Amino acid sequence: MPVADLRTTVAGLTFRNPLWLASGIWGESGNSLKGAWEAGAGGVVTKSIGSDPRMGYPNPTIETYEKWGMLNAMGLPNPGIDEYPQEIAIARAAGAAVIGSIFGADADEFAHLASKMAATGVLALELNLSCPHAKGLGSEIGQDPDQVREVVSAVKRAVQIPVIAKITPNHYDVASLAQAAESAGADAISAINTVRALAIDVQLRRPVLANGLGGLSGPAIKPVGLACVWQIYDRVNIPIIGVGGIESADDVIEYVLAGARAVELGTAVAFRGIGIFSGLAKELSQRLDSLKVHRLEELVGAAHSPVTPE
Amino acid sequence: MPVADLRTTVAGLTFRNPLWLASGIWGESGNSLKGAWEAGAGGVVTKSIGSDPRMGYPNPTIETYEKWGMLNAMGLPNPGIDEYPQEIAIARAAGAAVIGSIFGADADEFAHLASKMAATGVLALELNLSCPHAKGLGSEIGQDPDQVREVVSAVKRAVQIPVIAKITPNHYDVASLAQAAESAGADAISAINTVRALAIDVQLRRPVLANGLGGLSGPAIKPVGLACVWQIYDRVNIPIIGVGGIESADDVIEYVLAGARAVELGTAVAFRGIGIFSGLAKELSQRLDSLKVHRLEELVGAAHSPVTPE
Amino acid sequence: MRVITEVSERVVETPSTVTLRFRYTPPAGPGQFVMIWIPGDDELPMSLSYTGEPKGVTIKAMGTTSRNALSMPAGTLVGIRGPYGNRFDLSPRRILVVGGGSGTAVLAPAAEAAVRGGSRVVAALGATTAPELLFVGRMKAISESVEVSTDDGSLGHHGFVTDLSQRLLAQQPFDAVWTCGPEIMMRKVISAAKERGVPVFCSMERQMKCAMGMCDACALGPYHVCTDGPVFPADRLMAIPEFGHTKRDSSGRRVPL
Amino acid sequence: MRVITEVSERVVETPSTVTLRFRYTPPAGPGQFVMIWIPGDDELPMSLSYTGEPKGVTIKAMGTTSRNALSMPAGTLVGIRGPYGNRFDLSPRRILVVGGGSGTAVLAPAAEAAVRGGSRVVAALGATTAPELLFVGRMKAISESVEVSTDDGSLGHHGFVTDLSQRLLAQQPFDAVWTCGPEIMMRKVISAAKERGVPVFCSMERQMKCAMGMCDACALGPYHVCTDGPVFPADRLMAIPEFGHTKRDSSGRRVPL
Ligand SMILES: Cc1cc2nc3c(=O)[nH]c(=O)nc-3n(C[C@H](O)[C@H](O)[C@H](O)COP(=O)(O)OP(=O)(O)OC[C@H]3O[C@@H](n4cnc5c(N)ncnc54)[C@H](O)[C@@H]3O)c2cc1C
Ligand SMILES: Cc1cc2nc3c(=O)[nH]c(=O)nc-3n(C[C@H](O)[C@H](O)[C@H](O)COP(=O)(O)OP(=O)(O)OC[C@H]3O[C@@H](n4cnc5c(N)ncnc54)[C@H](O)[C@@H]3O)c2cc1C
Ligand SMILES: Cc1cc2nc3c(=O)[nH]c(=O)nc-3n(C[C@H](O)[C@H](O)[C@H](O)COP(=O)(O)O)c2cc1C
Ligand SMILES: Cc1cc2nc3c(=O)[nH]c(=O)nc-3n(C[C@H](O)[C@H](O)[C@H](O)COP(=O)(O)O)c2cc1C
Ligand code: FES
Ligand code: FES
Repeated sequence: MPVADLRTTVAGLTFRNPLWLASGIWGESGNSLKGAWEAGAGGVVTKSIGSDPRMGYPNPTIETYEKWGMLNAMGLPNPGIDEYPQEIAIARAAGAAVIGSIFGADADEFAHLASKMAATGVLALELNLSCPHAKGLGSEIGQDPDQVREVVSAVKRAVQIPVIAKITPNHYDVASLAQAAESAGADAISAINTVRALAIDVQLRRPVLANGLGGLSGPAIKPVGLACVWQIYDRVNIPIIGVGGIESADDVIEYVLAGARAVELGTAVAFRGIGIFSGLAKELSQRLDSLKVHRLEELVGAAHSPVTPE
Repeated sequence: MPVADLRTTVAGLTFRNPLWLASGIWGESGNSLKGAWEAGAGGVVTKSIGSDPRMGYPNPTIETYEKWGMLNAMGLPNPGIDEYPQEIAIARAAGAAVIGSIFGADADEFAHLASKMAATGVLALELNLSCPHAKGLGSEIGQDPDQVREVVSAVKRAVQIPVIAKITPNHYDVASLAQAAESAGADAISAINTVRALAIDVQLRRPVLANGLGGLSGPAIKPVGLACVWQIYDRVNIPIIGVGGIESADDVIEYVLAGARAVELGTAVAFRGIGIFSGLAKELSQRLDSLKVHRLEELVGAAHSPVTPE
Repeated sequence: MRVITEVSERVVETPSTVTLRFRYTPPAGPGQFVMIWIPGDDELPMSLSYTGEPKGVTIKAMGTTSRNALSMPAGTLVGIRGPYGNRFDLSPRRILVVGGGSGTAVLAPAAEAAVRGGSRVVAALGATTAPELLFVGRMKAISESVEVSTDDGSLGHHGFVTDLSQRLLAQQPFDAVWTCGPEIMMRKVISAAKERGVPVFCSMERQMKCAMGMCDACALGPYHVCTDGPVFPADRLMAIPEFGHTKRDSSGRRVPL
Repeated sequence: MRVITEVSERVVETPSTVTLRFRYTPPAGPGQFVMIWIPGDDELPMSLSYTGEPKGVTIKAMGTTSRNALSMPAGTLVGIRGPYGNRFDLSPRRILVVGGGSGTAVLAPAAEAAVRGGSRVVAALGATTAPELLFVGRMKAISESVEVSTDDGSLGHHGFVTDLSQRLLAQQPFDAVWTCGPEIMMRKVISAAKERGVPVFCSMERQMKCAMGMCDACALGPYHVCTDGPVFPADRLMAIPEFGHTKRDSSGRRVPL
């Protein structure tokens, strides 16, 4: 019987385990959020929701690379904030720890969405400042520390619940973005969103995704996400949620050692199935037991000051 | 007998095939440059050379992820520009098409190195503006369009041979860096260098690489390199050399369709052996034959204006 | 993982329906679907109407893409990924197949496989009008009997295919009903079969994007049609309020069927 | 691909040499080496002195890291990757083994494997002084004869191990000579063997970083010691001007040996 304590506290909220469902995966409908929660996720982040219904890009919206990478350009499809409360209600009725993700074009829109999302009763907000393939949204705002500061400030003024800023990896100095968010009052940072990427079909001589550019996720970006969390941990004091390529207990621990207090799983749900949440929670406890670690939280950031054997 | 013509012209120089040896692989010694040339490379880029001998970081300097990714932080070891001419002489004596790579801390140092490197008789220079893990060098300069412009201008004033600016992917707008290089007179762009990344050992609770942060290469970054070449092609008129994760004929063609006139191979040499050059040249000709393409150059950038079947 | 392949053969099945055959070697079973990319256009989920080589899909013109597909000549390159989803359970011995419109596309290969496995099949096929009846010959070749209905009475029973299935269920014992068609039709088939205690399996359609159980586009109650389906036992569907009433559009918004 | 493993056993072989044993399961052959990471310190190439389980390396204190390794207790965690490089060809029937200093570390498991395969081994082992002679007992257990030399005359022949190998080559016929030690020593072994027409195989050392034939740190003429070696036939080495004269330091600069 594994005994290690997987509970984790982020921005004053305690989660039963550190394995959250990442935004954009199973998060468009309330039943799926509920399903991920019942499958064992420690928290569930909604699909990023905007002001109006958005169809997203036409298909093809995804491409896969064996089991080590996935490329997507969904185009932020979402039913819009006014339709969405009914979905959150379903997830909340099941007891799920729901984090509401939102995206917008400027600070005002973010603030407006934040109020509406907070009103649905979500525990916290995640601001998508990092979608790599939506014009005028996502990382076009999130790459500029000043705009990050503005958006986060506006949202903080609008809501009482904790605010998580989700950071793009497509930047020379990701920690500067996290610092901007922190200085504006963000309660936590999540990193990373997908890495800008492209696939071309050689026979058809055209990009595979309807949108052309997309975002890379899955194991291929784990080392990239780790580097971002590592750099952010060195420069901010608020908690970090690690995202990118996580699918094993060791992946989770790597992120925690780099500085994360919780992690999000995206592509692993596609490659390994929703059973990954319960499987990974068990595997994680066992691994911690074998490493003689009683509480996952003991390891947060520990790789920054390694103990060298005599 | 494959018949497709693989010759490619970059900045007025014609190469027997588009498959160059990437900087940092087999490029520290003249015999290895010669070896890569004799193994069939269309051009060989030297290790990035600086003003003084540099030992690089202690080991571990590399980590691998199956056959889809590699992480390295060599730390730019190199014998220094004054020792290096004897190595180039060996490669040139064998008839190799040598491109000299250099790195420095500022425009003056780059210009100084450029003159010395040009004096060895290399065909062209590649400016390493993109090493992701060397403090004060590489991408710390290369992430700033103004500094890119300064460095390229200074180098162009110092030498007559073509100058290739090698661009970092760790940036929100890689094309702006390429534009800066072009505006300063660069003759070509190469993209990409490695993607900033990290690996942590869970049992030892410390980064694996002695330097901590490193750079990701190999198949995992092919989609990232393609996105960079794609974006650069849309915004500059000078030729592009594609780098990142190339190991098959289709990989080469993907880069060419995205806009590259030549490509460089790095990690594939470690994962597949130096035989990759002759193997790939043959595979590439065959693939072009099967696609009914007579000259590789016909495909440069073709995916930007796809022809949709009626 | 997408394979680009040539449409090797094109068969016009009805005025609004065409079958495209192509070489695509990964093994597939009846009930499964592929994502077919029409370059320059969209990528659509399509059930395999032929699960062996060359595989095939049978496309009914509904919107822009499927209409374009209708006029696509043999030799066109398309992208295929899959097969995705689950299969019909081939173990029932006496099967009633109830196909509405192009729904027969997925039922035909399943019925053929069942018959090869020793089962007996009776089929009821419906369409708006006689020329739109799909795969009648194909079903006749393997079924004990095939009955047809048309909304306009141009052939067979004048009315709905559900009338046929209700009668057949009353006349003969069946171990299972397989159905694919409009949800309102499938709901009727289900209630008739329920009276007799015969289990029903429905092949479902929803908006699809990833087809890998990730993007949530195909959410149907607690299920994802792409990975939990497309074949569902009727009792699961009847427990979902939206079945037969609403679906989600591309934005994830609930819209009437 | 690094495996973190515990040093399961530590054997002090000479005042400056220690053997570390550890569990590391990938199959390995004599001549091959591993990269051993001493966390917080460096990662060094080390020939396997034991190629079966538990595997082992035998480390001589040269610089900081190897000196630290000398005092490393059993139970310490180390990182291992490999095995890398080529193996000794075990087919020669009569083998002369010539080990200089810690060079015997790689020759001992090769000699053992050869003898298991039915070959006969004669060994000449040299060291600076008697207590530094490595694996004399281990070689005696399998060799027809073992002769030793010390620079200070404290045991065996007073002089160099090359004197011994020259004499043995004159006295007996051999199919091959295997040698590892300082390059100047190996050059002498080679020229003596060449006179008799006996092929020599040398285990070489160069600066190593990647161990995968990529970084060029281990360049030796046209070869990479990590992938083309570490075992080289003497004629290849003799064609390289730098053999016995220069190596490259960590920067890639040529420096005297
Ligand atoms: C698992 C699965 C298997 C499928 N198998 C087949 C198949 O074998 N043959 C086939 O022809 N189609 C099949 N479909 C439906 C197909 O994928 C498309 O939805 C349909 O072809 C319309 O695409 P479109 O882009 O041309 O139409 P759109 O432009 O998207 O829509 C045009 C019109 O068609 C209507 N429409 C769209 N989709 C449907 C639908 N599924 N049912 C009823 N009306 C619809 C819309 O309401 C709209 O009015 C399947 C769908 C799924 C999910
Ligand atoms: C394929 C291969 C197999 C090897 N196998 C073994 C082995 O089985 N046992 C073993 O003890 N070592 C072996 N070595 C050598 C070992 O990897 C190190 O080079 C050595 O331990 C010194 O490391 P260091 O960091 O402690 O010394 P450093 O601090 O790097 O150097 C300290 C001093 O030692 C000298 N020195 C360093 N390396 C060597 C060398 N290779 N030969 C002679 N002098 C040297 C230097 O000139 C310097 O003066 C092998 C090397 C290679 C390439
Ligand atoms: C299909 C798909 C859709 C996504 N949609 C969103 C989104 O709406 N909002 C967001 O913040 N991130 C979105 N992401 C990014 C993920 O939340 C996550 O940051 C990224 O995929 C890296 O994690 P992974 O490697 O575990 O997938 C999406 C990712 C995928 C694969
Ligand atoms: C071990 C190693 C050393 C490298 N050294 C250099 C270098 O000195 N200068 C440089 O511009 N790029 C260097 N690179 C980057 C490569 O040239 C190339 O841009 C990158 O590895 C991506 O290509 P790949 O995926 O084919 O390896 C190095 C890469 C590796 C793996
Ligand atoms: S299509 Fe994406 S979850 Fe089903
Ligand atoms: S150690 Fe890198 S090439 Fe040999």
